[in-house]
Amino acid sequence: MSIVLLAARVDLEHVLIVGAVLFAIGLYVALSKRNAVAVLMGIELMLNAVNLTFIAFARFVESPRPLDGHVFVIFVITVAAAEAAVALALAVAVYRHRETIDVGKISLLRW
Amino acid sequence: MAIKTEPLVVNIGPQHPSTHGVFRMRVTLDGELITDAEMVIGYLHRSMEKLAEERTWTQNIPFTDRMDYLAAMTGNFAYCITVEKLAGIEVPERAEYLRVIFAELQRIASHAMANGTFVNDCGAWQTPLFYMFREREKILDLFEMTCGARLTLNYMRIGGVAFDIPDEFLPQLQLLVDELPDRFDEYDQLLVDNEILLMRSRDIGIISAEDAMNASLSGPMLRGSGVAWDVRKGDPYGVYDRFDFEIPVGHTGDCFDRFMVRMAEVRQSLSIIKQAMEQLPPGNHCAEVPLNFRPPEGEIYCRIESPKGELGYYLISDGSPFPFRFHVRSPSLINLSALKEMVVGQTVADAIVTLGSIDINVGEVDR
Amino acid sequence: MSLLANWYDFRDLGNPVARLIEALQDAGLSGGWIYAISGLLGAIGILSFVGVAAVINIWIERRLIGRIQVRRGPNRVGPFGLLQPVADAIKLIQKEALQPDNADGIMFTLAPIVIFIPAILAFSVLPWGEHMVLADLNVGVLFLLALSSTTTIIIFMAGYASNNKYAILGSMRVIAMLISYELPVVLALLGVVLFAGTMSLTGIVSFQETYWSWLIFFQPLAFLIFLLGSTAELNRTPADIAEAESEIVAGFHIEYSGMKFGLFYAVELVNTVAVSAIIASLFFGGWWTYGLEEFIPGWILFIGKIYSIYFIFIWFRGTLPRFRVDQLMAFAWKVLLPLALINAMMVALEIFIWTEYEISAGIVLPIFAVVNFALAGVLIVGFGRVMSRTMERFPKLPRLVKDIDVPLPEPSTA
Amino acid sequence: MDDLGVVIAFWALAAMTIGAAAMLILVRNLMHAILFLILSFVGVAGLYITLSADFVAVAQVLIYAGAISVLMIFAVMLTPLSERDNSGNFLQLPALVLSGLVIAGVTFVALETEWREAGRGSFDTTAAEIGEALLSPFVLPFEIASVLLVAAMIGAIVIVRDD
Repeated sequence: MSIVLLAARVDLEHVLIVGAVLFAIGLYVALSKRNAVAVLMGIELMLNAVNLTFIAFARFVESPRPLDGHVFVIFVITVAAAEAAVALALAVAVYRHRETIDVGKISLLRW
Repeated sequence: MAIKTEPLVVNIGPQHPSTHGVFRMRVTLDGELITDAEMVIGYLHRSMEKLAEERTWTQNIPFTDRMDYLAAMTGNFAYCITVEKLAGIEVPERAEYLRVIFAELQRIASHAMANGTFVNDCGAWQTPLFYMFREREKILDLFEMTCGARLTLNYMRIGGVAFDIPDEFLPQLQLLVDELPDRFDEYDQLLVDNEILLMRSRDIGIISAEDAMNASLSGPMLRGSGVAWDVRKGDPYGVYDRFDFEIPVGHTGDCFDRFMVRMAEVRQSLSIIKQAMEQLPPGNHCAEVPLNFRPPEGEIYCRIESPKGELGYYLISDGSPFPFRFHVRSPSLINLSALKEMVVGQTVADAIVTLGSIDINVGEVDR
Repeated sequence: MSLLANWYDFRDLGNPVARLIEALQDAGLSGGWIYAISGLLGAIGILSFVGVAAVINIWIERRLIGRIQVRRGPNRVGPFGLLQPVADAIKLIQKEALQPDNADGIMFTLAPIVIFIPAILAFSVLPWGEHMVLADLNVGVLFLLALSSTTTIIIFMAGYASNNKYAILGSMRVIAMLISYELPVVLALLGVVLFAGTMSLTGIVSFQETYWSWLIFFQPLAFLIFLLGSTAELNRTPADIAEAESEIVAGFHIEYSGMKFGLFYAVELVNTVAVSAIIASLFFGGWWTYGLEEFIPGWILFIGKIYSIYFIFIWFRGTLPRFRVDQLMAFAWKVLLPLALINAMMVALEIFIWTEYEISAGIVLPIFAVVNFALAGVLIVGFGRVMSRTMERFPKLPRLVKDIDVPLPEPSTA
Repeated sequence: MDDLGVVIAFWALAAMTIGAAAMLILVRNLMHAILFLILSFVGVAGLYITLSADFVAVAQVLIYAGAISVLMIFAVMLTPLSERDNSGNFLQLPALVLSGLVIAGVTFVALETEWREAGRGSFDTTAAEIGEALLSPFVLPFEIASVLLVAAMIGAIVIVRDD
């Protein structure tokens, strides 16, 4: 019952916890998947979690310029788009040269 | 270093809206580019050449309808002219003129159909096809008026034609001949001035004059490549040497040239029809041919210019009422043989346009 | 009860709803409930329009295409063939919804259902009348663009799940095409948004009302770019390369049969209506028609405008052949995108002049209209010249030859 | 944020987002994973709306669900079928532990910190203010972002170009 009451409203803490769970899933995906595209998906998920907390802080926390959080998110989305383009181009290039996009098998920089 | 991709093998046909029947093309694709193509024919094989050996010379005429069913008159014409030459039958003057009129009408109908479906293959949503159908319909009405049939006509006989034309035929034909040039001007406006159609068909499916001759192409395919060859002029049959007409010849041999050659040939056909109407003599419409018709022993090859190209019949007679050998040189089949060279290296979309510009009729390809 | 007093006043269907909300507030309901009830009413209104439109449009489209193609179109079922869509629907429902053996079951089933979501959501931000808007988002235009970009994924889902080579070809075409066409469309809408100074569709309509002029007079180039770009986004001729009847048979929905196919068919019509409605609100004043809405209900005018623009799409479909994929891409990147960029820059300059020097709208707007029309004309003609330089503008007609000029073969003898 | 409807929407969307993200770990087919990722992106966009950030929400759908996922689909379609699995590597257990630690740590911090919460309602119009913010205080990052995008575009083209 107390959990239901806890969930009956949305405060900063709740959004932060949702963001944390999302971030953790993204982290797990990014660390544990073989496929380079899957790794990228994990990274995007982590970026989304961070964006969510930005928006949450903008919404709930006292600030002289509350919309700066939104502006940050816009920048993060921009950077994420650029990053995705480059990362996927890299994945394609790596596949072209080594015929695999399994990040475990790409051992070029391993010492 | 290109990305290593897996080739995609796609069956175009036999059930495909743009293969004009049950023709199948097995293409290997790299993305959208065709790297290899294989023609598969035979889905409509009806064994006509063999069946014809079991039937009398006259009974074989309906088979010729059903080969190129979009140009049944020319099939009739080619067969009858071959048998007449084999047996040395003199055809009455009036019948010769009627044959020319009907063959040219059939050419217009067939070209209308070919160009309509060609634009359809370019992606127009059937509109040009329906307009072309409208013109073809009027020609079919004339056929119906004369012989009762519209598609598989079985109109010509050995020695002439089956029926004389009815009285109201010539006025109706005059109306049509007067009306069609305006109509085709309109289609020129709609189609030839259309930038998208130009983009889709120009410099697509090019075949050079030399290749076209080496591949033994004929008809608009050959003329589109810039070779001025027409059986009606080069090897005149019937009364074609009495008419004054011109051969439209393309420049580069692309799909657009073939399309335009057909458009121009319609006008030449109309001019032939006009001249034939003026010169049409009175008289008998069919020579006397015995019911138990047995041509003398011998063999013959005779050809005419069908809408699709050089349509030839090779017949051997052993003096019996049945042909010993009945072979057709069908223009659709031989024009189709150049398709592989034309489509390899193009995209799928262009391959469809190229196939449309060849104007095959699977009934004639497979026989 | 004020709610019942003017029930016959159908000029603005928003008024009865507003009174209903007032009545509910008087009754002491909480905000959430009122929100839910009014939203439900609006949703019912929109869904009934969309449902009727999807059915009627089948008839309209087939009849009009029939007229364009010198035939009659459906005229057997019911008066003027009006019940033809019903017959079609009955036929489609009866048919078995086949599913290929190796298809991706869930995605295959889900795609035709999910594709309706963006199509219907697009109607929610449209202003149907003065107070008739379900969700007056202040980012309405951007919302519409976001919806159209999600359609791409769903079409890809359908094509990928079908496990068919034609379907894969079709869906890869769709993705490549929609990505290319998003840019000119966004830039064309940027011109409109800059001019109106708001992204809310209600705001754009009221801007046109305030300055007593439809936006097409200020943004002719944006209108053309948006119209051509949206034919590509809608998969309609001349840009229907994803379906490409004559090439890849039906593209991404080749494996769909029965009502699953029917849903794709319906969503195409609904999307076309949605885009027509967007064009009507952005460029043709939405419900506002130079004071005519005082006499005729605004929503009827709006529907009239929607169908006028829908007619253009049908006309395109009935007349034009299809582009090839690379030509379509080249058209987007080489023609539409530069034009859209120039247009956006021009609008920015004009708005800068307008706001910075505080010139009155009466003087400056007619000048802008003339300048923009001239610019559109010059750009279109100029681009036509530049682009056609690579190709001879007029095709070479076949030359007419009197005699054959190839060596004669041996004449055939008996 | 006490309006019941918004609270219900928030939790439903949060469940959808996290559920879809969790499916990312479980599904075998990479293409399904991308579709779940898109669902997750859309869920996050919904969460933004409940937090009254509508411009960011629409931008999220436009760019994440509309563009980045399409890029991913392209990348997957360019690789052969044998590469399209979604299996894990030897780091699964450490990753699980690390993820658990992240959740625990952030939850602890979120619950224990005294946030200076403002009793602010939802924002009215965010688009115009964001635009002004981008072009007055953040104009330098804004320009740099555009340079970054151009650089990324050129870089991506250079990387995948045929030599």
